[in-house]
Amino acid sequence: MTRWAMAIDLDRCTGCEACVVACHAENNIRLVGPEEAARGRAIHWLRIERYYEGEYPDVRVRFVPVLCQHCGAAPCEPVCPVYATYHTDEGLNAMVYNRCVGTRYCANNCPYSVRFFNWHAAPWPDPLQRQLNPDVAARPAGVMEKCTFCVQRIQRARQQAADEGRELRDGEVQPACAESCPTRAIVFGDLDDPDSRVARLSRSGRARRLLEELGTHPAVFYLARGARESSGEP
Amino acid sequence: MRKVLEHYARKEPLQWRKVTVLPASAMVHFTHRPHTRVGVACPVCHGEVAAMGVARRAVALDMAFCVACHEREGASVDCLTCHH
Amino acid sequence: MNPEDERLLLAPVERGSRGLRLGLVASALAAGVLCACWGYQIAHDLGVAGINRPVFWGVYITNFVFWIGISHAGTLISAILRLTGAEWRRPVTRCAEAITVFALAVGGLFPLIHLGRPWLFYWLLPLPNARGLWPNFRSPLLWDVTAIGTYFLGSSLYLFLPAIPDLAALRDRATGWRRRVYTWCALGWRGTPRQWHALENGIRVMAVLILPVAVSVHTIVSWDFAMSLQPMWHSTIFGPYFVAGAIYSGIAILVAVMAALRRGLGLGRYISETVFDNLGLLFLTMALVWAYFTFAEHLTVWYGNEPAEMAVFWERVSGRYAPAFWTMVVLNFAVPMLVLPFRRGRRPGPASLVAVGVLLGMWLERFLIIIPSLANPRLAYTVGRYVPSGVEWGITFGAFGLFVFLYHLFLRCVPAVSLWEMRAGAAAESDTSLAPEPAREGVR
Amino acid sequence: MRRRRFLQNSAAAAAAAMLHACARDEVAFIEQAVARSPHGPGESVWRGSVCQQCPAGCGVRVRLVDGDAKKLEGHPAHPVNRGGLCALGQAAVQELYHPDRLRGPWRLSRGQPSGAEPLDWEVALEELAQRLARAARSSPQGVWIGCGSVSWPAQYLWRRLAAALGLPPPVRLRSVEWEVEREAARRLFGLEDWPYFDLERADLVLSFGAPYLERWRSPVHYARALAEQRQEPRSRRGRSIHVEARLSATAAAVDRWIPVRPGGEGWLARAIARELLALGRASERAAAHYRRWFPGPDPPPESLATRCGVPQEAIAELARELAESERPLVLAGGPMAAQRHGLFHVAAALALNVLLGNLGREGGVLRPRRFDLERNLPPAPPLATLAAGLQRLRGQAPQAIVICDADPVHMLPPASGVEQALHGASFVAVMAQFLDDTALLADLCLPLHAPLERFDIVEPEAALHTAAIGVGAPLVEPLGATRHPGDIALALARALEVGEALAWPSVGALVEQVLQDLHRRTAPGGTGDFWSFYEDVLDRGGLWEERPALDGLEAAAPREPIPEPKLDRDASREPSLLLAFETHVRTAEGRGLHLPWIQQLPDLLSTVMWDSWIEMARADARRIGVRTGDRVRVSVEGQAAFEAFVVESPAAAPGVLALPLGGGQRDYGRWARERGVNPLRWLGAGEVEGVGLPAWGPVRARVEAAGPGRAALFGRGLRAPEDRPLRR
Repeated sequence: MTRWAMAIDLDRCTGCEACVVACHAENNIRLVGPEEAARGRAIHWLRIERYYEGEYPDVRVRFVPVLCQHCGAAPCEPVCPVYATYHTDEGLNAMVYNRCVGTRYCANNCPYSVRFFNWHAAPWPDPLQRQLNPDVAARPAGVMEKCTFCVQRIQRARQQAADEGRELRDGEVQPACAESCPTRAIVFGDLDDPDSRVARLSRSGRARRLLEELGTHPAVFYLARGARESSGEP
Repeated sequence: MRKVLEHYARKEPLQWRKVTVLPASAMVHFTHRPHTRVGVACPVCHGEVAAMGVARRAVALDMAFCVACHEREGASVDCLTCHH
Repeated sequence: MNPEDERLLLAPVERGSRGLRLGLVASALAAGVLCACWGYQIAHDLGVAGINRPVFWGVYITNFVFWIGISHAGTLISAILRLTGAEWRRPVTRCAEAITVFALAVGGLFPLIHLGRPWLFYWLLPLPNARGLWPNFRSPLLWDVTAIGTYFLGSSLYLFLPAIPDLAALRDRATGWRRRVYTWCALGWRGTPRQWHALENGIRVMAVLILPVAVSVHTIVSWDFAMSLQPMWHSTIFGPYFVAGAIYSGIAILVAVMAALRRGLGLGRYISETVFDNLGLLFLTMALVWAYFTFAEHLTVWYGNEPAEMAVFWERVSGRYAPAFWTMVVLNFAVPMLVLPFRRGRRPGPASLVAVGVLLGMWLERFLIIIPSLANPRLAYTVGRYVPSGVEWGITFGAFGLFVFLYHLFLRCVPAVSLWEMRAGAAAESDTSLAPEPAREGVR
Repeated sequence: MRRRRFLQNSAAAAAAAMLHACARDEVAFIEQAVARSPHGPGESVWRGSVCQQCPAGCGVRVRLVDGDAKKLEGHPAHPVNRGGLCALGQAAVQELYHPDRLRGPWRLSRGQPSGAEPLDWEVALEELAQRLARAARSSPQGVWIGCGSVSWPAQYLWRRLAAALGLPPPVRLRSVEWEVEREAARRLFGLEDWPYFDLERADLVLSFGAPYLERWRSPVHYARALAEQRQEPRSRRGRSIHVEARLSATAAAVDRWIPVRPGGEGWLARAIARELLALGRASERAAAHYRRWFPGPDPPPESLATRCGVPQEAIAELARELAESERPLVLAGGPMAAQRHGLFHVAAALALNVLLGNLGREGGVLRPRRFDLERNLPPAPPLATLAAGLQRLRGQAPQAIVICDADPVHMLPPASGVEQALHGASFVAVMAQFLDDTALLADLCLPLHAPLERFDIVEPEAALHTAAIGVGAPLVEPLGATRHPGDIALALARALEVGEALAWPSVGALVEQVLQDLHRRTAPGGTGDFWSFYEDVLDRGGLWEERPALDGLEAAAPREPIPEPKLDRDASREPSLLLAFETHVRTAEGRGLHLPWIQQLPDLLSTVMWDSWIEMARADARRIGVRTGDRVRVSVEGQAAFEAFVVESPAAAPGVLALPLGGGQRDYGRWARERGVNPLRWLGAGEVEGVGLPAWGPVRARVEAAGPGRAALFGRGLRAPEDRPLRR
């Protein structure tokens, strides 16, 4: 069985936000203009949270790239009245746009605030629509959306592997954020394969999960900043 | 056939019309490849095109049709298989 | 109960009045605002509302909780009063039960208004479909649909059953198309002992059944919040807290409506100061219960000092929402405590003023439960803000209009005070045998 | 199958007709797709290319579906970016399909909205040729050509054209700090190029102002190098320290930020040098060099500490860390280079490398390696430096100005005189993809191909220790009637009858010739077939050496001292200091802000979207009664200047205001028009000493509240809940 997971090395992340734009380019995320953005409607499936510690002149900053954590016990899933969001066999937190009626309960119950709502339909002034990824549905107004771990890439890679009559290889599936990352801070793979890179990183002494204490069992592991020699990493 | 010849005479490409359409609003991602790979015959979805005078849509391509076949053939019925 | 009483009580139904007609038109216009705003919102998507990320729920859900809370006025109170045989209930029950039905109708609209794709609301119902998909019974929203649906059905019945004899009386007096309608509504009521017996049984059964349903409804509404992980939502006492708040706001609207009926329809003789005095005591009790829950809720959070919860706590108590919070405390606690303990304070005038204040305060309470929690999520980066838009205010205003409109319609159709119950009460008092025997026994 | 074959045939017959067909009905769509996609409609094809969003020259792979570009990814094997691609690079595909791209030549009337009229290419080129010829006849010095294109063929062909017409060489249009950093490299290392900083193998990286994780050389390359420096395959984690007046994203991402007084960077470097010399870390030769670059007497330590705003003990500690480090490395640059004493700041910092003896060593400063593309081509004089070009502009008002692929009006301070010259010239032609601030002032506007629509070669300016070029071929149909700037030069050469000097029929032919030459040189003995080599290069999107080399680098013999700032007392009575900074996507050039993906990208630290903002300390904000999101009016040196949003930052120094570069375009498409503020318009500050370019940098300013505003902030929370101070 496959269980998709991600490891993000905070010691490598420089907060360049390449992943954020890559995500937009891959997933047809709608354009939100300045007025709407000022009203809190901007959509970024992936964001770099920055937290200040201390005051000038002794300031430190922490970056945390936050995306859907694809929780093993996702609080968003049971509350959806129409099963528009549910857990797949492969550990993905699925979001089915067709099924969504827009109660936005899932978003309220997400402790990571990674779910977004289509307050309006997407405008794609011609010829901007020519860039749209044909593998990803353009969402209508009134439905939720969020990071899918680039499920379209998973499907594509799986078809490719099936065509070639083989299993998926570790590292063959890369979500857009991981592929764009200049520092290779994002690693994606199958947690059930003990030899995959992500599985090995998840066992590192530096590995933590976000708001783990809530019992959500996130599938995203964060590797803390600092030396890795004592962390038992490969 | 006369129409085809007329087009040929005018050196214009034939104006094919798509009869088997999944609207974008269905938000379905269909590819032929996985279906042909496991040997789903074309007429299952397209009807007996060879026997048609005028091509027309043979099957109501709604979700019930897809799901029924997927269940029958043991293919995935996970929503994300087609909707993403 | 003399013909004079009957004439007075039936006057709004049979003749109406200028005031009633004016009220009907004005409230219809206000309800029109709701329709216009909702239509605009459907045409231009939910984005015309002020809700955003992370405040995904705003004034619409506030209104939903508020109106569902209001609905506890009637049925619950009238059922309790009936079952405990409180005599002073007689002029109260009908208009209280009507409040329930119409508040539910208005409150039930809000989940629809708030949906991203309202035309698909039927997906929340367990209907068979070609895709073989069921709704998710684990979702508190589905519990909501079930509970509110049941409550609406039950309280409609509970309003309708005791109205049958009055409808029959109206049938007997009406002519033309009205007569046909009343005939249909009265279900062939002739006032035979068998019918009285059945009615009395029905009312008693409904009164018993409706109580747990009413309690469950607001409990489940509270679970919409309590089942989630949001700071200051995930609380075990939310069920009773919400029920207490619901009854509190329910009594408030009951007091306000009865004061209005008393004045507007000149029903002072029936809805007497005694009624207000009794209701006022109940009102005071609920004020204390509500204050107790609110205090307990905030004290435990403050003492626990959990960072994510404290962010919400401070936002309410001393931050952006502090003015609303302290207004709520004054209206819901300070004012009732200063007025209601005194007999003079429980007279219709002051009591109804307090009631209007409590209604506003309870609306703020719902707002303060929903918005600060959403605006302060666990990952503090995403702190949000929320300013309701014109459309949201329009719909909020229109909802009151719709409620008043429905109530006016009701007043034009059915007497606001139950004729036969008053008659039965009067009979019981003078111990004459005008009223049928079973009614006295059963429906006290 | 038969139907598809049939479709292919009919498509082939119709291909010519379809090329510019705008009708996108389903049939045409399918046929186009079948004709161009080898795998049939809806299938993805990946092709190599090169990114031209900045001069770094990253290799990219382009995903094409049915003839449209869908997605860009970094090329995993390209030595500049090794698979990564930054935000701006990702967004190039949105630029390609921007609805406001120029799609045909226009006659404009110098910023007047009326009188714009579309032209045919023949007419436009004819007019440009005549104007150039006339101006060249009256005075060759009266023609001023500026070139900002990162495309090597564009540069080469325009240099070649200018030479053939007897005109002065085109002027390199780059930002001021770019030129100052380059001048510092020339003076210290004798390079007419960038040195390569071997960050990956350094164990202690000290950077002065250089935003190398955001917008400096190649941020993708250096970010990767930093990540590797911290981890694989080292046994010990390397460390990084950043010196800057403001907490930039680079300062936030490295291990430690040392705030300095604005304008104190050079003095901190001098203070460290003093300690290093005292510790005896420097060789005698290096010390001698240093003394000749900075001949003035060292100010006493306490004075140095005051000037840079860093405590004496911290300076000594820093120097000790550097001295004890095995492979220390010092970088310098960024907006501080454009200050009046920018050359001093950059040179004083870079000179530490000489003292630390890391030139030409692993983990140090290396000589860059390049393919000499022009070795076997007809010679063309190099581009003139910006300083020389601006001097010529000021000396004599040019008759005709031609600008190629740059927006000098936006990216240079007004003191550069470019805008005045454009107003004064009798003819201005601008080649651009968008109607930018410079194109607005043109008489003639010639639209350019987007990079994915054209043949190109880009030499990575990042300057690596591996020689590399990026090669692009047309991968998508041009959106409109646009051209390659090099093809425009070729067409002009033919029209002006100097065709024999520029004998290539097209840029594609030039690219092919260069690749033939490289094939001969890189595959000795002519092994391998050229066409398979050519296909391979186009497919990979470039050509590069597989292994890095360690080329020696020596300090240049000092010819003249670096000018040191004199201590002038600050006479201004304005309370605050206003400085400008760069971010990942906000640069002096302003490139990328016309794209929604970039505009809506939350700034990493302030989280502002869609606008410029003023960053200030909370105490300063409270003093004038504003909070994050409110508007303030800013006046500079007593002159009312502009309005902007306030963002409070816990990292802002009291009394210092900071404003991002890049905004404030007058046009540049619907998403950039009149959005934000261009600080360069207000921050003019004399001349960069020793370089002769208009300086911009901290100026004295005053802010006052201007009412509430609606700022678009993505993350309003500054601190994690557990870090919030306890409230009682």
